[in-house]
Amino acid sequence: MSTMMKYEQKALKVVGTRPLRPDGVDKVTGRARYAADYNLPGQLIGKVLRSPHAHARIKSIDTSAAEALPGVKAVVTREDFPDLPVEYAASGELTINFHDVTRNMMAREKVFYDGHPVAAVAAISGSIASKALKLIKVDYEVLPHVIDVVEAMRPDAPLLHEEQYTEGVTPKPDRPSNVAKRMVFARGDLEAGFKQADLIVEREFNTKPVHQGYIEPQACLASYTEDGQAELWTATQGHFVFRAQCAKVLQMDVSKIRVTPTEIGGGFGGKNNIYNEPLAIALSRKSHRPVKMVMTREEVFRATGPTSGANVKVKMGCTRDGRITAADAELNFQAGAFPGSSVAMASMCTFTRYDLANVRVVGNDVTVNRPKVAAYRAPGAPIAVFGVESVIDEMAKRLGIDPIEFRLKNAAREGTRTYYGPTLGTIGYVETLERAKAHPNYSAPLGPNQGRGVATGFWFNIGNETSAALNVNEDGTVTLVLGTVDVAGGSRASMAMMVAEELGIDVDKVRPIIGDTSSLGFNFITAGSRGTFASGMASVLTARQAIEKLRQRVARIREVPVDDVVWKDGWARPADGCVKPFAPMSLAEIAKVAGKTGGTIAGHAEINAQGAGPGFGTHIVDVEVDRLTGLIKIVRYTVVQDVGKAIHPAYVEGQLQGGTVQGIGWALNEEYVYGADGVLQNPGFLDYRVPVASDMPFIDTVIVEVPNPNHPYGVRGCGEVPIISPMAAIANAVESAIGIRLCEQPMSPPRVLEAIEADKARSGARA
Amino acid sequence: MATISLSSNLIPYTCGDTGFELEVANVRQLFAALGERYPGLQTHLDNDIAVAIDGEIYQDALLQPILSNSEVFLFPKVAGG
Amino acid sequence: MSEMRYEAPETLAAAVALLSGAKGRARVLAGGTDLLIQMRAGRIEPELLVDIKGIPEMTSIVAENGGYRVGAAVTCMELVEHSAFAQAWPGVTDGVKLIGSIQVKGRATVGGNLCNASPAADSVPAMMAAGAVVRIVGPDGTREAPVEDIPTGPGKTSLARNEIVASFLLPPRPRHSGDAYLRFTPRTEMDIAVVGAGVNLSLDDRGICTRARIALCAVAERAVLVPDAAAVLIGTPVDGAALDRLAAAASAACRPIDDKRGTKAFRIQVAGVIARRAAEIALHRARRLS
Amino acid sequence: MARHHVTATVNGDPVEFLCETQQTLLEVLRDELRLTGTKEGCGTGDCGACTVTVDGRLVCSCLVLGVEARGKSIQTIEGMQTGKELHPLQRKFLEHAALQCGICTPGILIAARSLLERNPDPTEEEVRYWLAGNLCRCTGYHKVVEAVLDAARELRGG
Repeated sequence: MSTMMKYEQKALKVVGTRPLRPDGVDKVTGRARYAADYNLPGQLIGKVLRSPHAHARIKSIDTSAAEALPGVKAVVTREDFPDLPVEYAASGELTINFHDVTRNMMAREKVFYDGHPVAAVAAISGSIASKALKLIKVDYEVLPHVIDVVEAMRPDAPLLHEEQYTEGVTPKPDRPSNVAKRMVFARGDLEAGFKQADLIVEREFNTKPVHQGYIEPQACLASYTEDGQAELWTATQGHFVFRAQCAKVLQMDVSKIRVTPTEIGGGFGGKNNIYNEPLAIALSRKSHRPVKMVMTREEVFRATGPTSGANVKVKMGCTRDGRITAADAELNFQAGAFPGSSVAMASMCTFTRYDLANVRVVGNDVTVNRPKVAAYRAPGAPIAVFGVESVIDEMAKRLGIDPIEFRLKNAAREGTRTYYGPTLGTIGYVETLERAKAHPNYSAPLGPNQGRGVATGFWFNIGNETSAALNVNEDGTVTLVLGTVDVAGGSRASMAMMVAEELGIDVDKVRPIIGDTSSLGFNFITAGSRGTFASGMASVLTARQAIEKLRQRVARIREVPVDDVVWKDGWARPADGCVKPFAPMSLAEIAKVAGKTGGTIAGHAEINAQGAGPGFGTHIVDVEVDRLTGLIKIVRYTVVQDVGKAIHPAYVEGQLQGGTVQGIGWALNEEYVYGADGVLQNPGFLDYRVPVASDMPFIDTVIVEVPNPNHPYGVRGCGEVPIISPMAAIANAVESAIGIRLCEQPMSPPRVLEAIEADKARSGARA
Repeated sequence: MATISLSSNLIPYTCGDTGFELEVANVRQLFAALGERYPGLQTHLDNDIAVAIDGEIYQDALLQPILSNSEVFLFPKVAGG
Repeated sequence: MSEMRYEAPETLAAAVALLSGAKGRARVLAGGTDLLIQMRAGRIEPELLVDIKGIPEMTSIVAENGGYRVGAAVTCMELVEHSAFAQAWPGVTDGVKLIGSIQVKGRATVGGNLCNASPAADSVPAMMAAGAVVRIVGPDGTREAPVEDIPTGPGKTSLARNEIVASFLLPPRPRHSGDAYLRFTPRTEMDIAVVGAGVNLSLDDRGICTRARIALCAVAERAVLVPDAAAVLIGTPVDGAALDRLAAAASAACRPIDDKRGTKAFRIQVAGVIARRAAEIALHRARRLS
Repeated sequence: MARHHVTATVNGDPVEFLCETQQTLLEVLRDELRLTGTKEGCGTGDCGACTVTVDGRLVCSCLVLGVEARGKSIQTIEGMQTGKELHPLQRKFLEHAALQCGICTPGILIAARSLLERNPDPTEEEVRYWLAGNLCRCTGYHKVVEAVLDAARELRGG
């Protein structure tokens, strides 16, 4: 059944405080166990042979020499995995198709990108496994490839999937295309809207694929035993989803796979999908030994999901006084080797911050010879928002209207109808704009070559399937077992805090752990900012169920009607005006006698959480531009975001700061660089430039709390929104600084300097 | 009868229909009726469609009640990173 | 699998003997910050590694008739932390400071930075500008060569396979001298120079430039001296006009390539900007240092 | 194959291990000595997750050969606390929520300790530049820098 809960305003003792995270000490002492830290007796090391080509047909694979190498215990290729029909399932980023999943984890007919797995080896040592990879002979028929999304959309472009006809266009096209799917979200009369406009701005934008850049490479350890059972320890954002996918691609019973989520070294959407896991299980099955597989950083960049690069066209019109009359956008997203980019979600995030009568968003999902994209924090939204917030900034500046004022004039509010259907409920967008406007950052003086930019963001946030269990231990302490992986944000702490609040006990009496797939019912991945919202609801329900049992138990022990027993501050107390007053019992006292009065007290919840509250944010950034080198320096940054309720404010600040800096990296220097041969040229942290400490200023945060009416503590979720606005905010700030509108990301020095020179040439020509 | 509206990205699968009125008690009945009327919509109903009932969004909630005066929107499911 | 030998000789003679006697491919292991990466990537599989960090004369910094002799196996951090050297050669210190993170500088050596022959090596233009001379030890004894004669192209040097760069001699300078190294990178740290410029100049008592050496990196197949850029400073007070000519000459000396780190046009243009800024710092130091 | 017999000191304890020439100190620490607190993020010295000290020098253990550790004294995250007492940096990282996923934390802590040993009163900029070799993708560095500055304050008895 689907579960929705109501917000209850009440005095809080624990929620809103800043206790230390339960996983903290292990992490500062080196004791925390990540996937690569697990080992089993007799374990082998597995390694993957990857395609050196961007696009090629596999004519043959000869593994005999590798198999003959002493120390090699198993080799697997496409032959070791069943082909799967088209079948969809929910994953991190909307739906996945098992026909494609099985081909992405191990190439079948063709390799579709540089780094595509073609074989895997398990050997007694890493060096022997590496040697064995060199002995595998793959005969390729190299095919023409296409990397760029606009080129891939051309009818004459090299075709990845001969059987792929563009979905969503009628009538069905008569020839296959790299455009896997086309979608249109429209509302009102666009033409009429543009007619009403006094000012129309139209621009085209391009962004590059960027990687989630988690510091821990994918790693897993699999042990398949002869009774057909498999155990898997892996770094995952969703062990239940990994179990389901492994079961499917290996044709195993779900019950025969037990997945333990290890401590995870960052995910950001990149660890929603299986890569080596099924290979490790297959190698273990074939070698009769446990198999450990750890990706190199190069493999992470070449073969695990970046987010889409994209081409975006935006056209908007508004009246003289700054009222938007029409908004039109086209989003062309790279899906990578297989369909399924985040373009649908991006399409729905494109204009949702505004109350618009006439809107159209066209989204195209385009396959190209790059690794299949994966989710990355607010998948797709930053790309669409970069275009729209840039155009809005230009409209405001051309009309001489303050950019925040302009947004306030058009801001979505409670009751605003979105162009994809539903009406927005209670939201805090206007509040974030007003708090930003009032922030000292917005009025601080700027130095030479400095400029200030503003941009906003929206994310739906989600709920989904969630399981949790709570056990009251014999000493009155509580163990909370969660199915939602704590990918880093500190959700374990937040869950324990909500449970402590409900039970009326100290938070350090509640020990939260993440249960493996055999300890709880199905639980969706940690994605879409659902953790604190959905897992929080489940945790609260387990506590409330336990409280019910505690009241009943005390009623029987004290021989009073259960209605006469109320739960308050960790004690079962007589209700006001109850017939027969009785001595209150603390949780510890009840726990002590629980065994002798009917058994231990526990609570559990298996829900499909509904009622997620949308999140909105407003960013202010000051930049300084070196006109002679094109270098952009982030001078000051302020993030204002409505999170509903900050259960643990320090961890909310951490999400806002971390997400924002990822967005800054996207804006400034991060990008995949491919050669003409379709081979990735920068698969490492030296040339894939994520921000370093000395690149960043402090990131000021302003937490706005407009409670989500559908959560007992008003939680909305906060992880996705912060990455959405930096690209646009920085581009807008650069425009303020040097009067040049940058429409290409990243805004790396060569691109900025080129734009400055082009501008000089233009103004020179004008003069 | 409940008022049913489809987000425009679904129109290719409904022969151009954008909305209609329907007597259904819950989402499961709604999806069944739609699947019957628009076979092309079935995969999407099975996998990637969310509903908004009187302003509240539901994903994977087949048993969610729909009232006779409910306003219902169908649009793509969302997830995230 | 072929076995990789590791030797840690304690004298240069022993090291040279090991290199000469190697059956297969032998490599000198100094800081290893480039070598280990090449080995890991399978780009090279040496039969012998000769770790030279145990050789005293290669790991010491000593004053030598008014100048400094810096062992080739001195780590970047050791050199950066040598306050007297940093006083005398702030520009060389600038360059060495920029070689990777603190962690990398804890291992990387000045000799390694030269012999790895990366066109973008940060310490090399600074050393060239400083007029540093390296002492090379081989089977036939010892020879000296100016730093600019060592790198010949990406990963290539003029050294024989059994020769070792033992040390650098930084000569004494007249009063009113200053040097500086500046590079351009997209990030503040952890980057490879897209363009780098080393400038070393001396002024007379009236502030007129009497000597200048300017070198650039990452703008050609190897770090290069740019005499034309130096010449335009001589006889001038290093004023705006002279600095404009220097910038132009620096840009003109570039023969860069387009690669993942930058475009030709960008490198050519920014080379002038960076050379000019480096010269301004060197000038400031020359006026300050006596 | 013949392996090198190496004796060294790790976190004050004498250790012995066998390693192949190409085995890095990181591999030795993790696979031979089972000290898995030191992490591998890139294997090329670009992320700093494998940061340790060798004879007091901050290094990336992925860029040091195990055989080079012969006779050296190595400090890893496992040796940072004293008995049950966390190092002030470890405590401040907890108090300031300066870690999220934690994979970069051991390296950052070792690097930060080495900074404060050399410079007890660093500026924000000095902290940021010293830690530039330690990538963190979760925190945006804000709380990390705050924690290091606060730990420095406490260590100075401020």
